[in-house]
Amino acid sequence: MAAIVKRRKERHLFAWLTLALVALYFLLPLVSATEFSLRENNGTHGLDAYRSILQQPDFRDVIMLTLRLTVISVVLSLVIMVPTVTMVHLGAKKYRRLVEFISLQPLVIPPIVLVLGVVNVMPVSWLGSADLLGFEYVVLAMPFTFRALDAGLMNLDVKTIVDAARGLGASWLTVLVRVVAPNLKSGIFGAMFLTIALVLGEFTMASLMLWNTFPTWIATVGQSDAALSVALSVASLAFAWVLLVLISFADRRRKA
Amino acid sequence: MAAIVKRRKERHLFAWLTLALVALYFLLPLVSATEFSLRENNGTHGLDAYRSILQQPDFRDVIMLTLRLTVISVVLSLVIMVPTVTMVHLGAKKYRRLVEFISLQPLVIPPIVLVLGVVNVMPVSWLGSADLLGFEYVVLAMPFTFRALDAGLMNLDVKTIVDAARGLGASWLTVLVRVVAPNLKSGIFGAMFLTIALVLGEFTMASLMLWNTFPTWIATVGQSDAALSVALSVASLAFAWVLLVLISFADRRRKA
Amino acid sequence: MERTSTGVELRNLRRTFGPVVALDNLNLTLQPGELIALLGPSGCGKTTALRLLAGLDQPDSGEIVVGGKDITAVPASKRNMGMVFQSYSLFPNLTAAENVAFGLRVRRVSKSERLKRAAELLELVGLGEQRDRYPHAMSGGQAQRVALARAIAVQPDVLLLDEPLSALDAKVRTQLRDEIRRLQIEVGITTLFVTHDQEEAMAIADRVGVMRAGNLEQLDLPAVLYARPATPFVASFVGTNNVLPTTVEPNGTVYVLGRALAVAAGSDELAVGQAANALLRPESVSLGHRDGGTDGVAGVVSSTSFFGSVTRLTVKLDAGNFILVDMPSVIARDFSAGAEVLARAMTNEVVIQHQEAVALVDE
Amino acid sequence: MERTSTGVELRNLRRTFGPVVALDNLNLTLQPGELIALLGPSGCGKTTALRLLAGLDQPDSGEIVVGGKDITAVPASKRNMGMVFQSYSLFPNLTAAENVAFGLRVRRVSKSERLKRAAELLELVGLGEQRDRYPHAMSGGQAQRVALARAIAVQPDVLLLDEPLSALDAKVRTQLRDEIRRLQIEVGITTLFVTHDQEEAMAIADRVGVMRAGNLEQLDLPAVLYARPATPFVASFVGTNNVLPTTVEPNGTVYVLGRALAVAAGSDELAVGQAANALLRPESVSLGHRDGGTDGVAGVVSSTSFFGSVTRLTVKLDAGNFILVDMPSVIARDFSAGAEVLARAMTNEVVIQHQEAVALVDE
Repeated sequence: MAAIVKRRKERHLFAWLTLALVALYFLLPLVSATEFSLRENNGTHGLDAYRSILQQPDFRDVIMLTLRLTVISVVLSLVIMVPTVTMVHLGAKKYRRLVEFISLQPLVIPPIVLVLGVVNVMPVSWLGSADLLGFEYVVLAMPFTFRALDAGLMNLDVKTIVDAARGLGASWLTVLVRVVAPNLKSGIFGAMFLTIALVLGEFTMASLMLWNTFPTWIATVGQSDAALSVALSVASLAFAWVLLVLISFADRRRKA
Repeated sequence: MAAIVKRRKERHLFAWLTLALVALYFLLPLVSATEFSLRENNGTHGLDAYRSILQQPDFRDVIMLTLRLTVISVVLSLVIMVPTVTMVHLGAKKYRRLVEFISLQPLVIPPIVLVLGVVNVMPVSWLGSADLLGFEYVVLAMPFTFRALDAGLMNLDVKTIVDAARGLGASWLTVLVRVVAPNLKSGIFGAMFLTIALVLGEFTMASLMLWNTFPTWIATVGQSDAALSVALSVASLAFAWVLLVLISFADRRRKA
Repeated sequence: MERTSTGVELRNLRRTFGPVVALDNLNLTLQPGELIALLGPSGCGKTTALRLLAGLDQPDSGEIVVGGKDITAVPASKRNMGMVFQSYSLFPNLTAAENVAFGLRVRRVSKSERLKRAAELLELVGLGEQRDRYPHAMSGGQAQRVALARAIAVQPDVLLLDEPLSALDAKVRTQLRDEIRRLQIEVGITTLFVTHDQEEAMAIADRVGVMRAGNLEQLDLPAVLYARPATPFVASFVGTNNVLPTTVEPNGTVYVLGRALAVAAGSDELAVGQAANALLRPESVSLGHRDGGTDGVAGVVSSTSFFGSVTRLTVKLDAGNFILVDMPSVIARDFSAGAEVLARAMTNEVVIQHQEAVALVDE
Repeated sequence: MERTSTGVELRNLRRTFGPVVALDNLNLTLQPGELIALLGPSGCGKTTALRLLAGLDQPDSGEIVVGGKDITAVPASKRNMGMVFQSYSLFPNLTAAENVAFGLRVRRVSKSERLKRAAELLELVGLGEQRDRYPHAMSGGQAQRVALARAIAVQPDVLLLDEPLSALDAKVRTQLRDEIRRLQIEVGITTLFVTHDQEEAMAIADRVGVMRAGNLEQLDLPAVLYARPATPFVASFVGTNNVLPTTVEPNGTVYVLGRALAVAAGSDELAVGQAANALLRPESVSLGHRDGGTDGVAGVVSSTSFFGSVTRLTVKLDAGNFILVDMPSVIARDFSAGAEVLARAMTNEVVIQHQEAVALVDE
């Protein structure tokens, strides 16, 4: 008897061990980075680096630009992707492969190609606007937004629910706003979160298009003050985590 | 009667129009970039830029390093992720949220934090090896490999199939190799493809760790010869597309 | 609750999906207040017919007339239909009451009025207490009850039920089936019920339409379908049949289990001397002990299945094939597994089919 | 194909999942070659019992003995069991024949030998022609047939069937049920069949075990379960019942539909004067026309359901409640909807339950 229970326990132990190893893979660098950001000149540890964040001269400009890009990317992503992915689930399967292929492109197309392409095609007057970068972020976020919304709709049997709503007299707009969106909450949250994470982390595109966003700023600052740069990264990470937890919480409440 | 058929056609038209718009979003920059790479000094178009790729002095070194990193990342990704994701599907749902959270971390943790962490933690002797970058790519690819394998297993009812195989006398290893892996082919292909795309496109990490991989090389080259750099990007994109089509083909054959 | 019922007419409906003809010139009339069940294997077009009537799909040609008005070109949201689906179609973000009230909300009924009506309807389907529950906290049977209440809430002209019971457990399935019928009669609503389960169709409907490959093969009272099937397909799809090989005799009869039987209406037209399959109902076979007589075909009881008042025996004939025999459980006690028996046809006519006719075993 | 059958003994099996007791001290003996069906609502522990026997799960305590050997600690892959699951469990990357041969391949049987055996077994389940088909090209019924062949291929000690029919269409369900039974008798294999469908359990099994909340409430022949249920739960779960409110009389009888009936075994113990529910089978009610006599309780036929040889009538009693009445279809023709009737109990004893007993309507 004891042998059986032990066997079951061993299997659980194995599972947890694997998880712990994977977690370690991330935790080690994180801990080390945090430790690094807390180092002070005199060899002790403290919050100096974090305090100096707020004193940086262009802090406000960078934050405002990043926020603006975030809002543009999130709103535009949802407006484009929610109806598109819903359509994929409602329509014939043949659309699916195509839309999935398109949505994967940003992982495949090197950012430099996108940037050069945009710069070549766009009217010069548009190039002065940071909003263009927001549009690019919508594209870059597509692999994530597509997957998040797609997974959300998978759980939903959206075809039946949409049919039911239409049968009850709802217009297409009512269907999208009153039926699909509220039940896709977790997918929408996921898409929002991933888009925000992208904007907070994207370096290549922003630096190629010469905008001073949060990530490029971190890199610039890092060249003069490594501790400050790492402190900024840790802070942005903490911010992203808070978002993740909030989303996961909202998601769980819905299901409870 | 005609009115009805017309209504159905209009709905299809709307669907295709949306798709076309999204596709355009990508195609425009691509076409423009390709055009740019074909420009020649005398104002005509030609393949000069592509021809000069092979004549670059460090071409062979860069390709070999990138290939090595690709193989390390792909193999290690599969060895770590296939059993982990299978376990998530077999085990209690409680693992799922945790593993998903962990796998999302690379999207959230800025690369600079990871790099600094790694540099701080690793023994100095390891830092000289490019393999370390391969390990980092495994981590960076995790959000994609997890999703790809997860989606593959969703289609499978893996629990029942594993139970069936065990009941027929198969050992755990046999189950993984003979039952799970062959049926997860499309998920595994997907994970492989996304990992390869990542290695072929990742710039930040490689440049921060001072390795001359394909993407960093493109950037370096681009500083001296923009046309050559774009030609390289277009070539790598074409390579990725060929991969995508091959995978999609293998995947379709399985289902036919 | 009382209201006037509406008649429905489907005229020459045709719907193709690429090369597949899902519906091939369907004509069907539902009398006001009538419940018609469309019965057939998957892919026979029954669900297509229902979706056309709901407006969730458009026909290639043909007309849909409800209450005397041609609504063929009216979109789904403007038709006044109530629909229940096979899979659970409740809106997961709404409570039971909010689900029921959804159609009224779309129709801009005031909040107090629609909550009152939702409460009434939930009471009607026996879920008055569950009003504030969310769908995920309900069992399958409860969810389908709420879906039913939601469909009726808008006082639809026609109630459309698309295999509403097939995802439910056996016990709940029969209970809800009887309840739907009770409710349908009480509300007096014209209803189209689509199912692949012949027992379900026969049990619930005023008339049953048997469909096959886009065509309506027969539309009639359940008892008529069972006793006088119009086509071999109907004969084999409705009820259980023993398929017994035989040959057409010169006088037009066939020998089945040792007796000459007349060929019934609904049979394939076969020439004298041609090989045929006779379709014999399990309750049309009688058994006697072998030592008790010489009449009938010899066999051995191989197993018995108890169905309450009736018991079904499986008999292996000496020729090697198996037949099913239904008899009252009281009598069946005399025949346990291993008993040597004589089987005899207990009917005067029998449906015959071409032997090459595709068996309906399993599409 | 002939082989000696193995007996199975489950002794004091207990399995908990956290605070949930899935199985609470289960004792069950299968005779060699016997088919026992475990019947119960979802969550009653029937599937847990089967998984413990298969070795796919381990008990907290208790022993599993197969063929006289304690295999409690033997892992699933070393037990010799054949299993068929509810959902399609075929390996999608293998053909029908390769699926059937999988267990033999694991046992290192030579390729020619295992292909030969796979062909034989596919023949046995009527799919000889489909040998090279892949699972996705098969219907649900075919897939489950292949799964059955795969389970039998390894010549298992015990065949374990976990709701193998519940995902199938009604027509295929009954056909495959009969076939499984036929095959099981032919091969002579000891079989445990788990289902929530009481008709299925009764029809297929030598003995049926009714489970509830981790306990085996009764294990007996189908006819005994039906006629003499040991507990009120068994009485209400097995077969269809009319639930009629009544009161215990001083002489220990109860009045049901105008007649004094004895309280049957399996009833709740109730004191004189206590309110009770009587469970009356639909076939234990007889109907007469109201103008034909004065005996019985008055009501009106509200609908009729045709089941082939039997017809079920729903009667609304004047008191407002509904009862179901089963009668031969020949007789039922006299009672169409709207007919005024008198209903009368046609049995001498009846099972009664506490009125507060939870109705089994829908878990």
